[in-house]
Amino acid sequence: MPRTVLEPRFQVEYLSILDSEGHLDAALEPKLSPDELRALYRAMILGRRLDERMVRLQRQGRLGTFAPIKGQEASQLGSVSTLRPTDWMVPSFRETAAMVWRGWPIEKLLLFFAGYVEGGQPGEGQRDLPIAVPVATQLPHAVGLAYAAQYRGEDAVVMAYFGDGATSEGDCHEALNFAGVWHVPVVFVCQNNQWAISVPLKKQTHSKTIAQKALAYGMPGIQVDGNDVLAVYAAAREAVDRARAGEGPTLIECVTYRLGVHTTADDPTKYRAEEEVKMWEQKDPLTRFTAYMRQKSLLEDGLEQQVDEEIALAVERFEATPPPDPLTMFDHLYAELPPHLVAQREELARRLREGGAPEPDAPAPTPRATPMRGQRLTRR
Amino acid sequence: MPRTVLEPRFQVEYLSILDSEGHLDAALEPKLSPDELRALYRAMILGRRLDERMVRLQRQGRLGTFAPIKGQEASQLGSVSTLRPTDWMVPSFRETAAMVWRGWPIEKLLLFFAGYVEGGQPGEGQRDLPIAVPVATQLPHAVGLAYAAQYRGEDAVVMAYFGDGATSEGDCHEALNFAGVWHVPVVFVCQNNQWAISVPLKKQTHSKTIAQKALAYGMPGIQVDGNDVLAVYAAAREAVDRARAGEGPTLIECVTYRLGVHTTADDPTKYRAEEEVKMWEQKDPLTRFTAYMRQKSLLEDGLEQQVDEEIALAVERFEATPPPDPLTMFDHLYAELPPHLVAQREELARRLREGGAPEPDAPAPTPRATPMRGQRLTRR
Amino acid sequence: MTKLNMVKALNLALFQEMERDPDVVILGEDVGVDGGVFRVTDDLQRKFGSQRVIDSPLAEAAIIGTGVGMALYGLRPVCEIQFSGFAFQCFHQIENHVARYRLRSQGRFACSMVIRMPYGGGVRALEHHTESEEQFYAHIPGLKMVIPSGPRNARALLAAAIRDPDPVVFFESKALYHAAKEEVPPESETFPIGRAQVAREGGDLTLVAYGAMLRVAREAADVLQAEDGVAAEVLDLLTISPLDRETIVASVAKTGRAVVVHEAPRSFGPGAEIAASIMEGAFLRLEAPVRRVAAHDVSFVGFAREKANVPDVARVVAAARETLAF
Amino acid sequence: MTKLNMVKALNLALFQEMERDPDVVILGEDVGVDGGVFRVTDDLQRKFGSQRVIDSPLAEAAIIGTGVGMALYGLRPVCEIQFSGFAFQCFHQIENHVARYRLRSQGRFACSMVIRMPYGGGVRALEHHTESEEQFYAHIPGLKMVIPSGPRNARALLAAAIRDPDPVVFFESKALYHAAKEEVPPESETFPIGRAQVAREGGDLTLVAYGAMLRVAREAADVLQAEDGVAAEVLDLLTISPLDRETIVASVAKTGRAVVVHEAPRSFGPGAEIAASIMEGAFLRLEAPVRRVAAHDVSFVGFAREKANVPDVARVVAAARETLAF
Ligand SMILES: Cc1ncc(C[n+]2csc(CCOP(=O)(O)OP(=O)(O)O)c2C)c(N)n1
Ligand SMILES: Cc1ncc(C[n+]2csc(CCOP(=O)(O)OP(=O)(O)O)c2C)c(N)n1
Ligand SMILES: [Mg+2]
Ligand SMILES: [Mg+2]
Repeated sequence: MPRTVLEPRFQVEYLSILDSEGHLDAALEPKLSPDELRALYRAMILGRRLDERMVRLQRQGRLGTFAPIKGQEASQLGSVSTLRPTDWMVPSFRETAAMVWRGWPIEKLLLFFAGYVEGGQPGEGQRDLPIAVPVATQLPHAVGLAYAAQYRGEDAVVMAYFGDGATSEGDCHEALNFAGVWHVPVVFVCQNNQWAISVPLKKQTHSKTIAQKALAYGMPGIQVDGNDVLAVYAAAREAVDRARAGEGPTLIECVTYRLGVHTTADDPTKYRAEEEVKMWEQKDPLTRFTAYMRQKSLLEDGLEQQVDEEIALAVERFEATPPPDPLTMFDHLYAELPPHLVAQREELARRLREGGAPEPDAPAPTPRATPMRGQRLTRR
Repeated sequence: MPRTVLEPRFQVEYLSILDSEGHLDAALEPKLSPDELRALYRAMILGRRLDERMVRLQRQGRLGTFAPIKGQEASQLGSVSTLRPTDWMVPSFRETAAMVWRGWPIEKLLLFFAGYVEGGQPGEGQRDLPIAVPVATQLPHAVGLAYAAQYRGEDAVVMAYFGDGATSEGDCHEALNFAGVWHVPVVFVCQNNQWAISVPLKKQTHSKTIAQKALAYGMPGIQVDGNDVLAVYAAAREAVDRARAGEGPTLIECVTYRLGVHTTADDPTKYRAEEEVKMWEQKDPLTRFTAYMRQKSLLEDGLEQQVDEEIALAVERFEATPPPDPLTMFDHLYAELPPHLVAQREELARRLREGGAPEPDAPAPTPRATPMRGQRLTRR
Repeated sequence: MTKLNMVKALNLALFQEMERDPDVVILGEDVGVDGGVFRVTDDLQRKFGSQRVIDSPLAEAAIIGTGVGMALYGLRPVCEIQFSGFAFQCFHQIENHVARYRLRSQGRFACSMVIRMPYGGGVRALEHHTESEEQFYAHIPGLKMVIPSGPRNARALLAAAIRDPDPVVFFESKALYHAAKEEVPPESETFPIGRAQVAREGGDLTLVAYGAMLRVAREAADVLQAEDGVAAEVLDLLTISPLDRETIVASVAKTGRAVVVHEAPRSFGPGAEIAASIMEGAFLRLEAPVRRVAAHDVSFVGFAREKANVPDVARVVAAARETLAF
Repeated sequence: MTKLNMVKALNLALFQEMERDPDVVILGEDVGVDGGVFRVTDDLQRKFGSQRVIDSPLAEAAIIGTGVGMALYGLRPVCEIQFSGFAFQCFHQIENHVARYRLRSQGRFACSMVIRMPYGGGVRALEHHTESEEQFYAHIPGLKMVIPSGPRNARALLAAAIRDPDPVVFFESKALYHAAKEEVPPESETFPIGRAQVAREGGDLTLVAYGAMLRVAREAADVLQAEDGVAAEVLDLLTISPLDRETIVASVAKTGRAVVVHEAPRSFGPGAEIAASIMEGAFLRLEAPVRRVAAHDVSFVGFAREKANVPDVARVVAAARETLAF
């Protein structure tokens, strides 16, 4: 049946600059200074090493469940590094590397995953939201922040992270739609790591790309090689600049892969083939970026040891955290404690005084297995 | 910045067969028999006349709030008429004409809007869901029905209705996404009547069409002239056939206009210009279809009177409805009444016996204003 | 003093708060040009512009979710959900985020926002347009839940809610919107959130009510006075959560008897908490079990049967008499 | 008889119900290949195919909403919500539709479906992975709300829920999943929904509990017996709604004293309904106010502080002693 085709027709672009063979498209290479490149590279190494350390801490029972980032360093750092401190960063639950870049102390992140609410506290004036556990629910917050920035006449940009699975949630749709209508400065960064726990992308959506979902909101969408830190940077740079210039939101799909477990409670051998992982290991964002840095003669000696030391010091500080005071659980619920909570707090205080209350459950910083190098027992 | 453009590129088509000037694209004209055309035409007249009658009933206080359909008859009937009785119809709250086509007795619809829960009861074996008031929430139901049909190996197709405003809801997105992934036989019919109460389409979404939202779900989408019953029929026919053949879901955007109030509680002069309404009155789906029928010599004498009589008889039956028995409010909550509700029912029964309970509020069938022609007082 | 109905009184509160504080913004479906389907935001967009009075797309979760983002930035969003029956669409944003942001960020961020919605029956409406869902919000730690009973306290409590550092869910009875006019002082006024009011003093029995049920309780007290010579004390909760247990318990400690009235379904409803709190606080003074007069445990009855479902004066009087005769 | 933990017992119920009735389908995030993040649906997709055990996209509202559609068609969907903390995403589908479809269609359609979800603390988990939200479902007319306390009743109640003509929200305590093994008969077994069980008889005091708190109540009863010579009767509710008031009231009419224990926050929680129902049903037998031992009214405390928040044996014993000494 012949019909009119509506204009404009739609298209989605794919961006890759530094591929897994190390080939560089010099015309597209972003103009980053050696210092900027070194900082980015260091952050990627730190992201990887911290992740590995955290998995060990978790296995020793010193952290609760958390979501490792291995393989997604380029997606996170290529994008977050385009932000200014006055911009906002809205994470999901798998942005450790990006959060460290934004200034979250490592020991705070460890505390967070050790079950301390203190770990969720952003620094004074820090324009980062804490980790959001319910998938996609943080995306409308990003749009609201961007609206407020525009309302106040400030040029802050908001960058929001989410996964491929998150695109199925109603909140993701509503957030993108509001951002489109309000034309606010948000950059939506979808880390398409191919899996939502055990569910592969093809069971998540029938659309070929996530980038094309932008068409539903009259918003530019682009797909980038998410293991190519230069491509992610370039796409994010453009989107951030456009947002700051008042030209509205962008959806960036970073095609990447979660090389490790979904969370430390997950067993990926149940649902995915070893070969697939192997295949993606060939595309490791670190390998590629290391080759690039080597070629530019920007590799620093001893970087890994430096980074490991930084991590070790943070773990020490984490372990030195005093056991939590149960009474502070009431502290930040309301601006002022209402009477019924004053009563509940008093009752708990009485129980604590009388020894009737259980030991504060501080299993976290306390090593459960044999102490490791650079680790000491919790001070009490 | 040059980049690779991903294939395939996307496009959305627009379908129009009989335009508001009465021009017919004979090549696209669907092959409907004279009887089929007459049935369709009669349903459109009935839809229009019933709507007008219902507005009057509401103004007299004999119905509560309801949503008139004036202007959307072609969108509803062009689509619903492609279904078999064994197919499923999933309405929103503005599908009076489609519901009557599907066999809902008019007096039942009147009862529904008169505050009688009885009015929501589909006929025995009727494959229609009752009216869904919360916007977009019915769409996942449609997908579930379609899944179940496929699961059972039955070739039933599901047609689901919703408005332009509904496309903003998370449920709409989730339903379309599930339908895409599951590849189930659903036809999504969006009646884009330009307004969601006072909110115009451009404040609803930044995408140029609703049809293009299908691209986000890897699903075919088409935009049709929703005031052109032949175009709606053709697009729906194709989508229904495709669905029945196991070729998955389709999104159809019917571009139409709500000529009347949003609901009888609404005052559109607050938010839209008289000229806009005038402009759309030129495109009235009835005028156009009448001209077509005249040209085909299919117009029947006395059709309007016939239809009015049918409506009048239904209104009589509606008015003859006995006042509701309050005790039946417990009837269909659970398959079997649990003890606490048995107690509540008994308590209410006692109050009713002792005269302590208020008169059943049966303001509905009871005329509040001067009785009209063809109307009599409720039998009690 | 001018006499205003509740719609106008709420509109006045919004207007004055917006004048006072440029961070106050309004967000919701049809709140702008249309002035809200009940006209509570009437004329505000004309006065303050479409950047401050925002006609949102039709999506409750994003209304609340973007409201959260605005609040985290420092604005004071007043979100309208068109009917309380549609607030379950955003319930996850309310429970997961609105109620928790201060806690989660350990005080760095706050969700100082108001979520307004019309609730309750009495207006011949469709399904999801007549329900009373206060219980769901009252059980969420971190929220405050307010239900005014008349134009003056509606205005004063809405102003207080907007200034409150914590998130407030604000229910407005549709039945009360145009029910009666009341003197409302022209200058700005706030009432404290968390405080119940003694709407009528009495020593024989305590009637606890709020929202549209206050009138029912008051009239029941009139009947009891006139027909039985019983002096009922009537409490108007105004805030459901945090519940003013002190005022409730003090009254029942005096009267020894209580009847709680609400439009929400009875089981696991707000009356249960009130009854349990009375038992805990005034057990030895109780002469009779606390009675609950509530809607039946039925989700929807249709307006043709609504009067038989929602508490009325006769039911409250009957419950009071049984309590007195216990 | 085989000894099974609760995960295996639930898996057995699902397996047997799927064998029995081809209309039973399973739907949720990661329920297929992965067997559910807690392995409750382990191996079922291999046995019954991916059309019957469906790995859905990540969207709770659509999981429930499509489940509704399947149920209306006549299937018996068992929907899994991965954690109860994420069920507010589909709360509108549950409240607006699951609970109402039989009523709305006046009996033509029914939502015979089960909504399973893990709830509660005790597993060192993140926010939204430790909460107890039963109150929200208990207050919705049209639903049934079940919480088993051990492998055997979990299995028998899940089978009953799947066969029930009405929608059942089925909470599974994460803390109990691997807590203990119990003899579970190999042949299919159902327990009646709506019926509480006397888990231990006693005449001095009634402890009302359910889910993971049953163990706490039982151990408190042991302590009371051993240290105070007090015979506590322990009730295991099993069904929260419809609440088995008859069994509760009968017990308290006998003992005159009651303590209710739950993991949900205290205010406006399930304990309020239980306390109010006891007062209504056994007022003249009550020797002391019904006490509630519950989590504090705090949304999230982090697992480092969790033990100080969730009721433990010492708190229940202390509350029981105060009740006995009243
Ligand atoms: C609303 C909600 N539903 C379910 C979960 C449980 N859950 C946590 S992560 C996850 C998968 C997320 O997939 P994706 O968005 O692709 O992010 P990724 O984990 O791959 O980074 C699920 C189902 C959750 N946290 N929130
Ligand atoms: C979830 C929900 N939110 C709000 C409403 C109130 N409401 C009823 S109809 C409507 C507008 C619907 O617009 P659209 O989808 O375009 O359908 P139309 O009314 O134009 O047919 C609104 C906001 C509702 N019924 N449900
Ligand atoms: Mg993923
Ligand atoms: Mg519309």
